[in-house]
Amino acid sequence: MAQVVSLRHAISSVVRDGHSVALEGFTHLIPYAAAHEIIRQGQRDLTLIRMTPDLLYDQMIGMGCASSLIFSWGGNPGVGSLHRLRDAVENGWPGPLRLEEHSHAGMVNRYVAGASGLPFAVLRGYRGTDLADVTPTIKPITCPFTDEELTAVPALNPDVSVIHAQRADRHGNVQLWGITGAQKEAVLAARHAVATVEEIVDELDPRPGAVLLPTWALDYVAVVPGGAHPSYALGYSERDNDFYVAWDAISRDRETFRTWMEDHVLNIGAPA
Amino acid sequence: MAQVVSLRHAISSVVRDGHSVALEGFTHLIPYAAAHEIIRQGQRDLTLIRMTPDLLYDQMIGMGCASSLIFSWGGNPGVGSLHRLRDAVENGWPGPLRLEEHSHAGMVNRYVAGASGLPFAVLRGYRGTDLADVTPTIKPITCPFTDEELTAVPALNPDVSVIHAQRADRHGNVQLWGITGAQKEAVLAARHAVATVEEIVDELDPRPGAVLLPTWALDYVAVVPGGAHPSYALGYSERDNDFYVAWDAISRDRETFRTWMEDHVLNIGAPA
Amino acid sequence: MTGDRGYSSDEMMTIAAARALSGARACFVGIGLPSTAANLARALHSPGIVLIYESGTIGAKPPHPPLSIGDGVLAETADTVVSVPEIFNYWLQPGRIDVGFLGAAQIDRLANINTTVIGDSYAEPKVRLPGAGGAPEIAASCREVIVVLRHSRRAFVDRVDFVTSVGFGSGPGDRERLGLRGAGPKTVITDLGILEPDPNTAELTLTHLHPGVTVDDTRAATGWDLAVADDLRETHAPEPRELDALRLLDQPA
Amino acid sequence: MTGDRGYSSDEMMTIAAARALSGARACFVGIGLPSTAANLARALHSPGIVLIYESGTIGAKPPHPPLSIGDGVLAETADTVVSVPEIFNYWLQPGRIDVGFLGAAQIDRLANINTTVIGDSYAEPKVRLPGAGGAPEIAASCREVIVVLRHSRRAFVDRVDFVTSVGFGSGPGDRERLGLRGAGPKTVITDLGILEPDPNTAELTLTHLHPGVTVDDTRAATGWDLAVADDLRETHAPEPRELDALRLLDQPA
Repeated sequence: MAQVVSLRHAISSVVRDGHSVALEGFTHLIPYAAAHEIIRQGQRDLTLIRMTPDLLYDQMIGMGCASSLIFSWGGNPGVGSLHRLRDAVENGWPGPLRLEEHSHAGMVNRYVAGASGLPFAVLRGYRGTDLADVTPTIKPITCPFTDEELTAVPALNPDVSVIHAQRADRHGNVQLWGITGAQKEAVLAARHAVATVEEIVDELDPRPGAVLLPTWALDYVAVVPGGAHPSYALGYSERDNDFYVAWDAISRDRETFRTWMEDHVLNIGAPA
Repeated sequence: MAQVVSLRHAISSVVRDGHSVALEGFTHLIPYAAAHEIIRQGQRDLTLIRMTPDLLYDQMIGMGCASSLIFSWGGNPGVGSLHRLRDAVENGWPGPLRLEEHSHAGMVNRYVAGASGLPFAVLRGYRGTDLADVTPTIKPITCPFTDEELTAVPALNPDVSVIHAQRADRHGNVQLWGITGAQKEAVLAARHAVATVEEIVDELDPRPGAVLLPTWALDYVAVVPGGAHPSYALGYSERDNDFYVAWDAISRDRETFRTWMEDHVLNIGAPA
Repeated sequence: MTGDRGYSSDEMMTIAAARALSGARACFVGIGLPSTAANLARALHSPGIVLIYESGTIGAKPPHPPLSIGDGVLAETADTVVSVPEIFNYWLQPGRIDVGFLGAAQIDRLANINTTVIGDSYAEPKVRLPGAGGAPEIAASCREVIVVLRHSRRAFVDRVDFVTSVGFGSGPGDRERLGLRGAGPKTVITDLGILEPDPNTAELTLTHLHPGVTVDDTRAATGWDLAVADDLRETHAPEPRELDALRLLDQPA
Repeated sequence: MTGDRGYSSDEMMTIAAARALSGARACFVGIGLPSTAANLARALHSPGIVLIYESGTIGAKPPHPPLSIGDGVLAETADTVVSVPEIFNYWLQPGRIDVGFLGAAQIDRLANINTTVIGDSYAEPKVRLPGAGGAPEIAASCREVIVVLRHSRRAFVDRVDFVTSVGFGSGPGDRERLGLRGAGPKTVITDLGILEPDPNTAELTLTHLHPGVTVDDTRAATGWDLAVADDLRETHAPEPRELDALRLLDQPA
């Protein structure tokens, strides 16, 4: 059963140095507040997992949280590069970053395998690409019925998965809707799971297209209104597109980046 | 794009002698009316596919439609045996019936593989059971990452899948809700798909828990109110449990069965 | 069916099954007696137990026993309804479910279960049973399994005609070798008593007799030389509140 | 950016891309120019086209171009929203989608696409690009692929530094050998013209020039010795209604 606690408590209870951590949310409901809390708490040597690293992993990488990144698309959507990610890969700043690179189809099937208690997933993918040459977690597999050769990828089972959702009830049942991405799979694949939510309500009335994660599938729920800002939280807030554009300039220079993080993350208290 | 047509037209357009046909609906929204139309039209030598054959396959088997059955649980739920299925297996009446027998987990993953365009699926299943000895479509497969041995089953890609749903719109988009079973997978795995629906509406307002099958994923939609009777159609009709109980006596004897089918199916016209 | 004691042996069996769910968080339920027992547990001592039906309903809270796993009351009272692929792949297979409830046509000395065919030949069976359904993977993946069936020599056989669902295979260590991650059938509840696997041999052993039943009654209804636990105990007779709750559940909706 | 002709070369490119969708039933759309072109096609000549975004929205009908594939307007206007696993496994992988729209940082003579790294070394790249995203499987599984990118020697190279997504591999027959079931990049649309694979060699060949562009312009912007089709044609200039519709789309919401 998930406990409803503060974000600080949730993160410090489950995230440890050296952990693999998936903060998911496919371009919608991105758990920024939780990422900022990890940055403040200073866990190190993390293996960060995420299909679309986005600005929040740019921030975590630039702040030195990560030693590895497992991902499939690392850009600032609609804007350009992730400069902190590039600086880590191209120049090893603030430290070296090991990449484990997949396609979206491969990543999402790795979560599916993880959620399904299987050691691997099979897909039509990667064949003929150079990705299999640089990523050891891509291997051929032969269909035992047709002899066709397909591709296998190993399950992802993060030590911790973190998502942001619209609502929870007092029991810790969590509800999200709109674009629901791979959050269910990320949570079910993980050893521990945390959800931040916009609000707690007495009753989670059913909604079209909603995913419900039962309380017993999570460890902690923390109420963090605006916890997905500057990304979308359908029904609560729009994407702060100006910030996505502004990030390009903020993140291009190491000092500007560092100053921004101090002013907007490090020197800000955790949500209550 | 699905065409909205009569049930007679839909069935005669897609079901041919020798076809593999999946009529799905996991204990809810069972497409009885469509099965009855196949019985009336007299297609023969069908390979019938269904997780829970239920009374409707008892009827089809007893009427001589099928030469093979691919299934995972063949009983009268809450009542007892399917006597026509048993008579076919135990005595070859009205003709021999080849069985390809799986578990629910295996069957449903065969549909998932079919819907996913993969030749096979992997699951933790069947290990240590005698099913693998009698069913050639169960084979071991080794994880290329952990060397663990798991089980593979081949994709199901029926020539035709048929489902019953609550509603469609005039474009042929189909909506079902409540217990939605494996109908999406059965439709997406099939070469051709037909849906019978309780009603056509102008607008499919979104509903909690609803599955929408876009019109371009189906061939035909036919309006057949009560098309799931005697099974449930949530929001439209309850299960006719008395009929399920009565079927035990009707189906136990070949002549009683045949007479009932003549009176209630063969000599009844197809829905308009 | 109610005997001299004021309750029937089936009622004793169902109440014993409900008691066995005490402490379980999530239970995978089949229709019939397992569903009744699980809902009885919910009414009596486990109001928060999460009932999962293979039709995809998670956290169903039916006010009356459903007629089938497709009953609308399961969907309408559930915390969430998922697809059948999802219930098997995301919820059952990874071992998230504490207890799986199974019935059986035959069960053997090592708790292997047959629901497929009676007779020596699969192709030409004496009796064609319904088949596997969800059972093989419930038996493999739930953290533990409770089997409920009436005691008879036809049902309790030395070796099942067909292994539909694995109990302890051919003995200790077999489940691990096969990669079955749940602990298997830890409890077999009948109308006569309760059997549990011997910790060393995995052989089903009589550990409880229901009130009024003798060891000889049980041996006479078992198709192998049934071992009896050193500390054989008597099941507590049904309490009035247990019987009342069960009879309330069994009333038609 | 609007030139002497009353439209920019980017506008010509987008309009040519929208025209290429004529007849397509379902289109897998990435954000940016592909999304604009697909919505322009919907506005102009294909009102019923089904736009599928990899975030899981099927049949999205955004009144203005979304800011990202997570934009709420996609979910709110879609026929249905499915999970990301489902969009890749049930909808893209089986070959249900007629047209996939891709961009590229590099594309080569055989239409292979690089969006991963520039430079000889993956481990120490000159430029780290965003990576694969959905592209490898879009390129593999859509019935055909349209690639849209600006023409330059940096982008049009003899051989890509890294094959992120397969075009025609090392030549004819390669896609079949690799088990890629879609037909691959049938059309590459740039700000200078349109390239198509030669039916015999699969080599990208100039088939259309946009108005005012010369073969020499195009060759100068191509990093290999660009072949020109015998029946080289000129793209129809944008019509006023096409330009009006595009400019309406490009306005902020």
